[in-house]
Amino acid sequence: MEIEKGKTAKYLKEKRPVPKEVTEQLKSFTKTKKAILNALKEVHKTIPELAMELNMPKEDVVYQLMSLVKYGQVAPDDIDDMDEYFYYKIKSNGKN
Amino acid sequence: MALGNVTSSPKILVFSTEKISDPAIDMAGLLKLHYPPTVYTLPVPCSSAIKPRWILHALEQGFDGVFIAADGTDCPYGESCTEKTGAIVSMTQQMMKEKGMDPARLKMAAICSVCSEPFVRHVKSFTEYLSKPSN
Amino acid sequence: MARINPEFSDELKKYGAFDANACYNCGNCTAVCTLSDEDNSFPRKMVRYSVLGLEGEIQASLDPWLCYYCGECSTTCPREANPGELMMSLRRWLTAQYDWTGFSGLLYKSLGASVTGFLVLALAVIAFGFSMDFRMADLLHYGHYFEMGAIALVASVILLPNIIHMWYQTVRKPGTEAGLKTYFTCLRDLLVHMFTQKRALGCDDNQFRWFEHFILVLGYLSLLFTTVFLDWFSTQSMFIIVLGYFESAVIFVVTFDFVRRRIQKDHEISKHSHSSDWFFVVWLFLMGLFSFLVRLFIDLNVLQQNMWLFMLQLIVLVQWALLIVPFGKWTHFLYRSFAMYFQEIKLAAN
Amino acid sequence: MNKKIGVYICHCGGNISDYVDVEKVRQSVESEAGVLLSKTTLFACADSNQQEMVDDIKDQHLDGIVVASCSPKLHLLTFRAVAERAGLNKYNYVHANIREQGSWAHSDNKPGATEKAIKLVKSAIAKVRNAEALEPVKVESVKAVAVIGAGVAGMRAAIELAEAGSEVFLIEREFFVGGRVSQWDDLCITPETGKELVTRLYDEVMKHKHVTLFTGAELAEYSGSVGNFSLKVKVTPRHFKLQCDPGALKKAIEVCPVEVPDEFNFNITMRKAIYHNYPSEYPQLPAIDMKNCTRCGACEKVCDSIDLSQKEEIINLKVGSVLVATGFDPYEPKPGEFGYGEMDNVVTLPQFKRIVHYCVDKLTYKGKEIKNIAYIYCVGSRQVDGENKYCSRYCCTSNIHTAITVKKKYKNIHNFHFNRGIRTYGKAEVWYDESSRLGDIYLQSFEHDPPVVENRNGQTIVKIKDVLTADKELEVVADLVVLVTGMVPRKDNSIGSLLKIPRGRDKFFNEIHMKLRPVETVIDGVTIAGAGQGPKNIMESMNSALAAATKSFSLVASGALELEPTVAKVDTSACSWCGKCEEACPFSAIDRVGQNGNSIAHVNASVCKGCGMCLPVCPENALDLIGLSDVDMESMIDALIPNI
Amino acid sequence: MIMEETKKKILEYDALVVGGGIAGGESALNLANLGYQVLLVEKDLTIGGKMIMLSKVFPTLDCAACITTPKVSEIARHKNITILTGAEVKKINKLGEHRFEVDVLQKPRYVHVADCTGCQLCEDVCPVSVSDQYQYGMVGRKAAYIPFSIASPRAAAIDIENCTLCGACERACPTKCIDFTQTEEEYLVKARSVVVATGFNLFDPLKIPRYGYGRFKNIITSMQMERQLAPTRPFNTILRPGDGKLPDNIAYVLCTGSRDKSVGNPICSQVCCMYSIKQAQLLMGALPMADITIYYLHIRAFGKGFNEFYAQAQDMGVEFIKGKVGKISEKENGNLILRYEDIEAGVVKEAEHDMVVLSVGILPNQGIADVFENEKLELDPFNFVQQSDMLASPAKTSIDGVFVAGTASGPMDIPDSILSGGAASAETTSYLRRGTL
Repeated sequence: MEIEKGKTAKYLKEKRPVPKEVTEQLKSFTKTKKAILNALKEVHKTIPELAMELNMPKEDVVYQLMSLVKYGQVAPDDIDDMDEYFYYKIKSNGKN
Repeated sequence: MALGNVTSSPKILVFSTEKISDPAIDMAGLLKLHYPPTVYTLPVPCSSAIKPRWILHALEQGFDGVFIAADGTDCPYGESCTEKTGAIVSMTQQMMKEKGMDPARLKMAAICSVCSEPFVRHVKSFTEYLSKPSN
Repeated sequence: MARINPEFSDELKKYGAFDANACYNCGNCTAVCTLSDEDNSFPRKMVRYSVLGLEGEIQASLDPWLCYYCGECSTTCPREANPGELMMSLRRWLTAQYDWTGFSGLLYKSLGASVTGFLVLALAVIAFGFSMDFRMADLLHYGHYFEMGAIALVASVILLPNIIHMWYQTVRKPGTEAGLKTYFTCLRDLLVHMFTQKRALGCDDNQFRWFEHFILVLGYLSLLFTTVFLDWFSTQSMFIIVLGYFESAVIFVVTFDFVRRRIQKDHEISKHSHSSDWFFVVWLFLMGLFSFLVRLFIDLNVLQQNMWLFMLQLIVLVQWALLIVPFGKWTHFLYRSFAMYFQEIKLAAN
Repeated sequence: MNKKIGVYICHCGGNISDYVDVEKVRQSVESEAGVLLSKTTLFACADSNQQEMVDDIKDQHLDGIVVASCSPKLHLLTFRAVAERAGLNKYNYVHANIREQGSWAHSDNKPGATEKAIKLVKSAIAKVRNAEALEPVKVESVKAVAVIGAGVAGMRAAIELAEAGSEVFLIEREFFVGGRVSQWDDLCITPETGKELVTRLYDEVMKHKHVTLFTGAELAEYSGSVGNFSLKVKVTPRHFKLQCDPGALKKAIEVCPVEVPDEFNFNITMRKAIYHNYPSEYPQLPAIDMKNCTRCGACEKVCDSIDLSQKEEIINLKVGSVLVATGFDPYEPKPGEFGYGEMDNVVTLPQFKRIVHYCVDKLTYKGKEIKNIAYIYCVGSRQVDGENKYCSRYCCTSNIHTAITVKKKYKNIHNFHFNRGIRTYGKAEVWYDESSRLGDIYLQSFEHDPPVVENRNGQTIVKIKDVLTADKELEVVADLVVLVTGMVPRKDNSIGSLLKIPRGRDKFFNEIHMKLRPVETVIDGVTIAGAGQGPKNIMESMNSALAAATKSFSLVASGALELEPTVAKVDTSACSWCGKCEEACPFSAIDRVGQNGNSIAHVNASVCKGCGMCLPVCPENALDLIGLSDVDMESMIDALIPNI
Repeated sequence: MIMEETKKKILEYDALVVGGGIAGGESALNLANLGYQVLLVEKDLTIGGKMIMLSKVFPTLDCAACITTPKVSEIARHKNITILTGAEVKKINKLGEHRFEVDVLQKPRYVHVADCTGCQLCEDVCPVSVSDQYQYGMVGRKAAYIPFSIASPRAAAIDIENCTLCGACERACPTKCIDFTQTEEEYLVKARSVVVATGFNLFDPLKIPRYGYGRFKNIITSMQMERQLAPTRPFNTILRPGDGKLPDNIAYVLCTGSRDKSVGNPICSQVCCMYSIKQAQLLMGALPMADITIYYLHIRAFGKGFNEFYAQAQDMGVEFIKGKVGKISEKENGNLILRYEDIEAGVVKEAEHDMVVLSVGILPNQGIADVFENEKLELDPFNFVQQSDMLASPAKTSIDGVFVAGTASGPMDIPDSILSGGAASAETTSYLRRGTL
C-alpha cells in the first residue's frame, strides 16, 4: 500500500471520518474569527468594546482574541487612558 | 583627565574573582541591589593575579577608578592571597603616585561569596568619591 | 491576662463536643457562616475559647445562641474539627451554667441521670394514678391542673432566675450599661425571634428547615395554649377540638421528620445526636401523637377502656414539663430568643 | 586572530530583554571587527537554539563565538558543549554576563543596562578575537573518595560509593559514628529509632571491604586538586586495645575520678573520662577522652585493655574527590534567652529528647514531676533581631512528634506549643493534626512580640500575646519549658576553612547552584551533603548524600579527568630566574630549570592551579596565564572603556 | 517468539525511566553519564515536565526555562538515552531480579520528528482552533501545533481528535514530515531496572464550589498565573481572563485543596506558599502599581533561603493576611469579593479584588501503581508511591529494582526533586551493579 507523501490526510479520512463536533467547532471558530477581524477592520478596540459590539461574553472575546494574537492576526496596541484595557488592531499581513 | 569627560557617572573597573567575589556580584544582580551601570567587572581566578600594568592601563585609558573585589581569607588558593593582593595594591598605588594619579582611584576590599550588599556599598561609595569635583 | 485551662475541653466533651481541638484556626468556619458578621464573628472564636478553656469568655458570650446550626462550617472544615457541633455543645454547657439548680448539667452529662429522672417521674405518675384508682375524670382534671401548675412553677422558679442569670453573665457582668428604655424598645426583637426564629432564615441551607421549625414552634405553642387554657381534652367546642387535632398532628408529623433525619444522618446537623436531642424530638413526637390519640379516644368514647393511653400521655407530659422544659433542650428556644434580645440591647447600648 | 565570530544575545525570556534593548546591543556589535553574524535569541540555552548555533558554526565556519546571557556559572559548560559538538575548540567561546551583571543589576536604569551590555559584549568579542584553541590538561584520577563525617549522611554516601566501585575513606572526628542521629530516639517518619538506623548503616559500612573507617580522626592537611587530592589525617588513639572485657571496663569506668558533662546527652548528665555513649554503640569499643583525663592511671590497674601509651598517628591518603557531610550543631541559646541557663526548668529540644529517653513511666526533671510542658519554637531560627534569619526546617515536625510521644508515653501531660506559625510541611502535616486532636494547645506569637518566660512566686509562667485569639494575652503555668532550637552550622569550621568551601548567607556550606549543581561546591572535586549544607531532615539528608555520592563517583569513575588549561606560562626569552615566582606559588608548581646555560622558571602544568599569583611578582613580566594574557586583558579593558 | 508479539518492537535497556520531568530527567542523565543505556518514556509530547512550563523559580528567581532547557537538551542529545514522547507505559512485569518486561504504547504524532524543522508553517495554515492545554485553556492552539517554543523535541504534532483532516498542513510542510498514516507503536521493553518519576497532578478547584472557580472568570489557578508570567506566556501581559483588563489588585488563596480534609487531602503541598510568594514578587515587577494580597494559614518558608525570600516579599509590600478564604462571590464588574476571617483581629471581613489566584495543591499522579502486574507497587496513605526505606534509602519502593524519584513519592520543591532524582539514580546504579557482579 503506497500512499503519496504530502497527501496522507485523505487516506486517514477514509479510515476515520471526522466527527461532527469537530467540523461544527471549526465553523463556529471561523465565524467568530471573521466577526472579530471585521470589527477591528476600521479602528482598534478594547475587549469590552468588542464584546459589546459582537454581543459576546467578554471572557469568550478574551479567549478568541488572544488566540488570534497568538496566530499573528491581531496585535495589541496602546492601552486606554485608565491603564485598564489594551486596544487591539489587525496585524497587517502578518508583518507588524 | 576625567575633567573633560561629560558622562554623568564615574567609570569603575572591578576585578572580581571567579569563585568568590564574582558570585557575590552575580547575587547582587539576583537580589536587584542596584549599583551604577558604569561599573564593569572582569573576573580573574584570584585577586593576587592582577598585574599592576592592567590597572594602570585601565586608568590611563579612561577608567576613573579600579576596584579589586578580593577573595580575602576565603581564597581557594591559599591564605596568602590577601597579603599578596595588598602588596599589588600598594605597589600599584606607588606607581600611580609617580604618574601623578590619585592613589585613591584604586581601591580594594575583600568580598566574600555572599557579600553582595557590601559590594554594592563599596562601589557606591567609591562612585561617590570619584564623582567629587576635586577628583 | 487569661490563664489557659486544657482540662476544659474534656469537660465539654461530656456535653457532646468532639474534635474541636483539631482546629488549626484558619477561620474558614467563620468565613462561610452567613450569620457571622463583624460584630459577632463565630464560630472560630468559640472554638478557640473552648480549646483554651476560657470559661469566663464563653459565659459572657452570646455567640453560641446566635448560631442556628446549618452545618456549613462543619462540612467545609479543613480539619474536620466540627465547629457546628461544638457550638451545639456550648449551648448545652451554657444552659447548664445558667441553671441555678445544677440539674441541667447533670442531665446533659449523664445519660444515667436522665434515664433515672424519666423513670422516677413515670413511676410517680403511675403511683399518682394508682392513688386515684385510675379514675378518668379525676385524672383528666388533675392532669389539666398539673399543666397549669407546672408551667407556673417552672417559669417562675427555674426559667426566670436562669434568664436573669444569663442576663447577668452576658450583659451586666461584661459591663453593658443600658437604660430601661432600651430594654423596652428591644422587646420587639425578643418576641419576633421567639415566635419566628427569623434569624435562621439567614442560614445558607434550605429554607424548608426553617419552615418546619417555624410551624413546629407555632404548633407547639398553640397546642399548649389549646390544652391549658382552652381545655382541649374537656371542651365541647368543635372548633377547639379540630384545632387541637390539627396542632397535635403538626407536631408529630414534623417531629417524625426530625427523628427520621436524625436516624438517617443525611444532613450535617443531624449527624451527631446527643441524648438530649433524642429526648427532645422523641418526647415532642410522643406528646403530639399521644395528645392526638387521647382526644381521638375521647371522641370515639374508648378512652375509658384504654386508660393506659392516657397514663402514657400523662407520663410523657410530666417528663416533658419537669425535665425537658426546665433543664433540657427546650430551654434553647428561650435562651436563643433572649440572646437576640440581649444582643440588641448590647448593640443599642454601645 | 579570529575573524569569523558569531555573537548570540539572549533575551532570557524577558529577564534580559525587559531591561536591555537586545536588538540595540546586536546592532552595536554587528560591525565589530571579526563579527560575521550576530543574532538575538529567546533562550540561548534552549535545545533548538543550541542546534542553530551548531549549524551556524558548521555552515559559516565560525572560528569563535560569544554568548551574552546569564552568568557563566550557569551555562558556561552548556555552551562549551555546543562548541565542541560543532567541532569548534571550546576555548574559542567567550561568555558575556549581561543578566546578573547587566539587566538584573541595573533594572532601574534601562539605557544604562543596555550601554553596559554593549560594552560587555564588545569586551567578550575582543577576547574571542585573541582566543586560541586550547587543550584541557589531562590528569589521572584516583579512584577513591574521602567522606568527611560518619553521620548518617556520610555513612550512606560511603556505602553508595563503595557499591558503585570506589575506594572510600570515611573520616569521623568523634570516637563513635552516627553523629546527631545517634542522639535521637524515635524518628518520626518510621518506627525506627536513631540508634537502629545508625546500627543498620554501620553494619552495612563494615560489610564493604572498600570502606575504611577512621574514628577520632581529623583532616589535618589537604593539597592537590580534583582527581588527585593528598590528605593528611590525624588519628587520635582511643587508648583501648581491640578486645575489652566488659567487667573490667565497668570497673575502669567506676574508678575513673574525672567527671565531665556528657555531650552525648547534651550535658544533662555526667560521664567519666572513659566513656561510651550508649550500649552497643559503634564502634563497640570505649574511648578515653584525653582532654579531660588526668592520667592518674587508676583505670589501667583494673583493665588490661587500656593503653595510655597509644600515640597519635598521621595517615596519608590519596583521593580523587572529597565529600563533606559534617552535619550541624543544635543552636545553643544565649544565657537568659527565654530563661535558659537562669531557670532550672528551661531546656532545649535536644536535651528534652534525652530526658524523655531516660524517663520510663513518669516524666521527671531534676526530681520534679512534669505535667505541663511549654514549647517555645524558633529559638535560634527566624530571628527578628539576631543574625539567623533562616528557618531550620526540621524543628516544628520534630518537636510535635516529641510532644506526641510524651503525651502517649506518660499520663496527664499537657503540651503547650508557643509557635510562630507551624511549618509541618508535606506529609508531616498529619503529625500536627494528630497532636492537635490529642489536645495539644497551639499558641502563636507575633513576629516582634515573642513569648515571655518568667518566674512568679516560684512558678514558671509563659506569657504570650496570641495571634490566634485576636491578640489576647494568655498565660500558662509550665513545669518545664522546652526551647525548640534550630540548626546552626558546626561551631568548628576547621574542615570548611581547610577546604575553602564558601558559605551562604545562613553560614552553611554553599552549593554552586541550588538546582543545577546542588551538591557541588566551587572547589572542584569537593561535594557537600547533609545538614552541613543547610537544615534538612534525615530523608532529605539521605537524598543529598546519595546525589553527592553520585557526583563524587562520576569524578573518579573513569580514572581520568580533564582540567582547565588556564595555567601559568613562562616567556622563556624574558625570564632570568630570580625565584620570586617560585616563592609566590602556593602549590610548588614552579621549578628552576636550566636552558642554554641559564636558569629559568618552569611551570608544572598538572600541579599549577591557574591562580596567577606568580604573575604580578615577576619583575620581567615573563609570566602569563593562558587565556588571560596581557593582550587579552588589555583588549578587554579597551573594549570596556567609555565612549569609544 | 509468539506470533502475535512480532508486531511489537523489542528494545533492551539498563534502566527504564517513567516520566520525563525534572526528576526523571536528572535520574536518566546521571545513569547515562555512568554509561548505562536508558529509555525515557514520557506521556506528554515534550519532556521537561511541569517545570519547563513555569516562569521563575524560588527563592533565586532564576527563570525555570534557563535551568530546564539546557538539562532537557542534554538529555535529548545524550547518546545513552532514548526518549519516547507521547508514550505510555501500559504494563510492567518483573520476571526476576534485573528482568523487567514492559509494554509501552506510543501514540502517533502524525509527524516525523526527525524531519520536522519546527518552522510552524503547518500551524499557520491549520484552520482549527481548540483550547491550548499548555496554556491551561487560556488561549487556543491549532490542531497542527508545536506545544510551545521551548518544547523538546521542538516538533509539530497533530491533535487528531480535533483535526478536520483538511490536509492543509501537509501541503504547507516544506519537509513533508507530516504523515497521517502513522499508527500506534507498541514496544516490548526489556529493562534491568525501573525508575518511577511520574510527578504529580494539580488539585482541581472545581471541587470547591464555594470558591466559584469556573463560574467566575477572573479566578484562575496558580498554574494559569504561572503561565501568564512565563516567557512563553499566552497573553502579551498579565490580563484578567474575564475581560482582558490589567489587574491591579490580585489576591492569592493559599491551601486551595491542601491541608483540607473536606476535599480529601490532609497534607501540605509544600510548594504553594513559596510559589505564591514568588509570583507575588514577579507581579510586583510586571505590574508596579498592583496590590498583591496573600491569604494564608501558615507560611511554609522552610527551605534554604525561603524565609529570607518571604521577608523580602513583605519588604516589597506584598500584603499577608492570616485567614483562610471561606467563599468568593462575584460583582457585576467582574471583581471578586473574598470573605475570610482576619485571624489577627478575630473578625470576619470581606475584601474586593479584581483577580484571584487559587494556589492549588499537589496531588498524586496515581496511575502508575496499576501498571505493575505481578508485584505490587505500594502506595502511601495519600496515594503517593510508598518509600519502603524512607530513612536510609529514600528512593526504594516496595519492589526491588523499582525506584522512585521526585514528586511521585510526595510533594516537594525543585531542589528536592533534583536531589531525589540523584538519589534514585544512585540506588539504580548499585542495583544494576549487583546484577553484574
